[in-house]
Amino acid sequence: MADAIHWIGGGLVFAGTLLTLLGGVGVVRFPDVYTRIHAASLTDTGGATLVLIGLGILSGFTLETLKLAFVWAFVMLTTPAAANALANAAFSAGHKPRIGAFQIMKGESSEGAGPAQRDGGVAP
Amino acid sequence: MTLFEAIYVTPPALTAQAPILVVAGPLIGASAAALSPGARTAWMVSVLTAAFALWMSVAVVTEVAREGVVDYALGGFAPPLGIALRIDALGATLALLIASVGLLGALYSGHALSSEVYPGKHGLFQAGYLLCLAGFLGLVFTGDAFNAFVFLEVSSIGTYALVAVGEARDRRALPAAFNYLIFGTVGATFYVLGVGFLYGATGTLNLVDMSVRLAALGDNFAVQAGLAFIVAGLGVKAAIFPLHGWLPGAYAGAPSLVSVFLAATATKSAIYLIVRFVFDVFPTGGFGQTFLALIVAPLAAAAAIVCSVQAIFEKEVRRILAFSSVAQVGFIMLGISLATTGGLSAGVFYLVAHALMKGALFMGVGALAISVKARTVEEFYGLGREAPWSAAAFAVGAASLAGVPLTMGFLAKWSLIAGALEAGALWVVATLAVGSLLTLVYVGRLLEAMFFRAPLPGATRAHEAPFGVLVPLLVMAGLSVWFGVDSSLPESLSRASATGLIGSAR
Amino acid sequence: MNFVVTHFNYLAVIVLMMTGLYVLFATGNLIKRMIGLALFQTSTALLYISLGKVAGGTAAIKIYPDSPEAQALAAQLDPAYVAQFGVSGVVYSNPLPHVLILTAIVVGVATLAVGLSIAVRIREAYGTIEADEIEAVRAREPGE
Amino acid sequence: MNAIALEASFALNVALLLMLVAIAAAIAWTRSLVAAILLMGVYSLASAVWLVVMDAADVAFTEAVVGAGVSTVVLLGATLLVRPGPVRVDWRRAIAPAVLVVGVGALLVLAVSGLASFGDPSSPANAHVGRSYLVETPNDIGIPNVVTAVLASYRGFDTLGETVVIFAAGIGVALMLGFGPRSSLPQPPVQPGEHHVVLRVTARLLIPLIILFAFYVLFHGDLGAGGGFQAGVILAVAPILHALVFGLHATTAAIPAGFVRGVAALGVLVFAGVGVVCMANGGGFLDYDRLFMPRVEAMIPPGLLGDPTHSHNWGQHFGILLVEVGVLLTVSSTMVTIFYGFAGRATHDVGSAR
Repeated sequence: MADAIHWIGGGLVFAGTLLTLLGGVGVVRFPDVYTRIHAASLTDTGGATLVLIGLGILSGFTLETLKLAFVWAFVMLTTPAAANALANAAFSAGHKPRIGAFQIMKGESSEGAGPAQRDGGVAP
Repeated sequence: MTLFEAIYVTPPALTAQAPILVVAGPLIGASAAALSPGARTAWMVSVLTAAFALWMSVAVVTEVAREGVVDYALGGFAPPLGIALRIDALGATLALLIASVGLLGALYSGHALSSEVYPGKHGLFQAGYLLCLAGFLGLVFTGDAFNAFVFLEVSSIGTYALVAVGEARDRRALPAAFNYLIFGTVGATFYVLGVGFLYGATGTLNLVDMSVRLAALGDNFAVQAGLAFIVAGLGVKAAIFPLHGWLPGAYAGAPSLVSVFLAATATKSAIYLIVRFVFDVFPTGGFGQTFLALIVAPLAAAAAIVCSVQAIFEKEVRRILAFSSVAQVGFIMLGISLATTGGLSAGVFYLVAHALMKGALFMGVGALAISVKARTVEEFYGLGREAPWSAAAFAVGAASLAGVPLTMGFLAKWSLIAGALEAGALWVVATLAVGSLLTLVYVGRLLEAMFFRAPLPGATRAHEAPFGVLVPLLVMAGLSVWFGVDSSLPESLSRASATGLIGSAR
Repeated sequence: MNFVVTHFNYLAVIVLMMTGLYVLFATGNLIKRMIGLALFQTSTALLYISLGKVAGGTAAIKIYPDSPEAQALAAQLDPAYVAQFGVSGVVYSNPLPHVLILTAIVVGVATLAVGLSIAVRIREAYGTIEADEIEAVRAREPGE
Repeated sequence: MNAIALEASFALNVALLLMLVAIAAAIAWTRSLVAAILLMGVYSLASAVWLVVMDAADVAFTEAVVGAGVSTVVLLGATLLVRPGPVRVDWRRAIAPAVLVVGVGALLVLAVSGLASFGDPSSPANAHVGRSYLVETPNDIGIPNVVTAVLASYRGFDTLGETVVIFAAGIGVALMLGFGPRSSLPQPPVQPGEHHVVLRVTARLLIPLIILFAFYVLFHGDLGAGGGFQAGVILAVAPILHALVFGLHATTAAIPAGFVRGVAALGVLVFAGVGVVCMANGGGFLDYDRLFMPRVEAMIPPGLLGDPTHSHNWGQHFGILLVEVGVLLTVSSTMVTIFYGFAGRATHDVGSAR
């Protein structure tokens, strides 16, 4: 029984880390701001959820479980909101999506379309 | 000490708490100054606090004179566990010096500040000034290596901003303050690093406990490198020769109150801590003194010559004085690195003398600058006739700097030479002679500009400084003369400091 | 080689500190300098923490010796080791460096804030935060 | 000793340190200022993880809050204000620092050769005063978290100094950025963009929670990682978040800058005041055992903190709590002052929610 808990909990934590790592790869590989935000925020919440569930299983049902639940609630509340704010800021700063249905906009101006790789990175 | 016992009456309960009150008073005063509604109230809080700190310092000095060393355990925990204050004769001397200059500076700031700093900032400015005062006083009182770092930072962090506030008059204060911050923080971090090594080797932070354990430890790379880092780190704060880069800009750019206070106290408290580590914490005659003699002394000699020459070629009055400060720190360190009772007490005497004369000089420049925004030597032409009292006080400080008889500077140089001869260090005497000659050149240039030159055509005419500025200025200059005539007080204090640190036998 | 293993932490921390010091002095950009300074200070903290680590220790928050947590910790260690270096049955790491570093971190952030505020004012006064450009502006000013 | 567990922890330690070295190298390497700042935040987080491995839970908490939080925000704020170009690199400038760094590094390697091995329980550092704290705290102070006991009581004077340093930083930033022409300009009226609904709703939800959490951290400092400093930083996040989402003007209308500076001074007064009260009751400065007169201490019900049979050091408990409150006041208001300073300087086109 203890072994099973150990393996299931550890496996969930491992899966969570893997997912977060994938998100990191996505941030590097995706072409524009929006897809990058998407990759980072989705995998962050998902990865954190998996890790927290795994930790909850590992720690058994104690006060720690409650604290982990609070952490989970906080992550679920803030990460999507932060992603939303980031996307909003990117949109107001004139960044345009490169892929998907908005591709039509690509022809208008290529200046603001690139991922935010300008040095200094300060919004214009 | 009879002088003090005569003027000083205080309830014994207060005397027992005097060491901590010296430090905690200004801390509380700083909060009060920050809370005070107007510029005038802030100034009054500042003066009252500084006066209280001075009163308590006098109590500590009398106590030290009676008992030798005063210990004060904070929080009711015995030293290796708790933090303790430990005040020896040198610490008490410096506290007296710092608190006196602090009070004079606070009095001086009543008028001087309003011409330099935006009135809405006065409350915070005075708070910063009092924090700086508390930091320096804490630095010379603490008996704990890490606590010293905390006070080093208390005194520094506020000071960086206070220097930068000088940008209202001269925007070069900003890069100077930034430079000061970088240098100062690297120095403080080096100090922490050194303390870390000493802690790693001895397991304690209390200086007394540390010295006992170091004596038992013998040679160890961690300990030796620790001392090197401590001296290097404090050397930045003390402006020991190659580490003095921050000083000229900071002294030249800061508001005059800050220049006065820094010039008189900042480098001194760092020198105090170096002395404390080398002579008190490290075993007598051990690595510490070798380090001082082989590395610090040559640098100090270089400072005495090179920076005096730099002072000669400077155009701005405050920068001349600042370079002169670096050179004079060289003189002080030369005396201390002799590591004899004579040399050490001469170094301490010189330190006090230098604080008083530089205080008077910077205060004089500040007083003259109230009516004329004079900066360069040319702009000082003829000020001697237009503002005779301020100029006279400035001249007294300058005479003391040059070592004219009947001033404290003369006695300081004299005792330094006597100490060097006694120790048989002829090269120190030669350095002193050359340095003093160079000092004479730039001091002569300043005095000539003030008294023997006609004002430049079209220059604004100066007025005498207001009364509130003149009084502290004249007191500061007067002290240089008073102690030049009757030097019994600083003499006895510096001798007690030296014997307290290395014993009278050597 | 043995020295490298037993003192690995210290050596790594030295590399970190020196990186910070290098960043501080090698750049003329004032904000980058502050980053270097922060790196240097943070890394110095790591030296202290390394000094205070006790092998097999736990955080210096008291655990009752008969609690399951304490027993789990003790089970990993040799009883003789616990008896010699533990405090009532539990081996703790040294709390003193932690306290010192808490203070040092605070001092670090205070320095950072003041330094950056001065840098902002320099930008307003000189229009640049590159040390050599400020130097060039200053050289053109009178009285220099 | 169970070698496997220790070796696993040592391997983790080595891995994290190598990670830190890599991040530090990247900071030195990058020419983008923003990248360097974000890497610095990553460095702080990684070092916080390392600190947990080193059993320094309190320090890890502080480093995560300060290094990764406050420092990054302040650095980014300053970067917004100065709008720098890329960092210029000149190899000629790098020679002298490189030589200096190699020299100092060599001296440091020499110095660490005199230290005891890493993790040695009998090294002077771990055997002398550090161990005494662990042994004496249950009797002297009576709280579980030894770090808090040392911080607030044994070395309370250091902590007073630390509070004052923070206060001084607040004064410094206020002197530099709090006054002057730009900050006194009227703020542009806030235009609530309709697409910021998510942010606004989340912020409204979060702000009370953040304040609650700050007080939890404050009062939990006796029992676990936490204390006045961390709590102060967390508490400061609430008004900062409010300013970011609802506009600085709305926040300064509710909490004026002068009031915040006053609270910072008040915190120092509370801390020092505790010391003075102890002194007035016949003890030394910050001697919490004398915080209450015996008459008052006798009135405290013995069962207030659970176990009535156990002897309580009431003075120590309340003294630590009071000074932590002082630290909280100063730290949180100074953080807000620093934020006001930097944000008040900003020209309005960089305001975030506008």
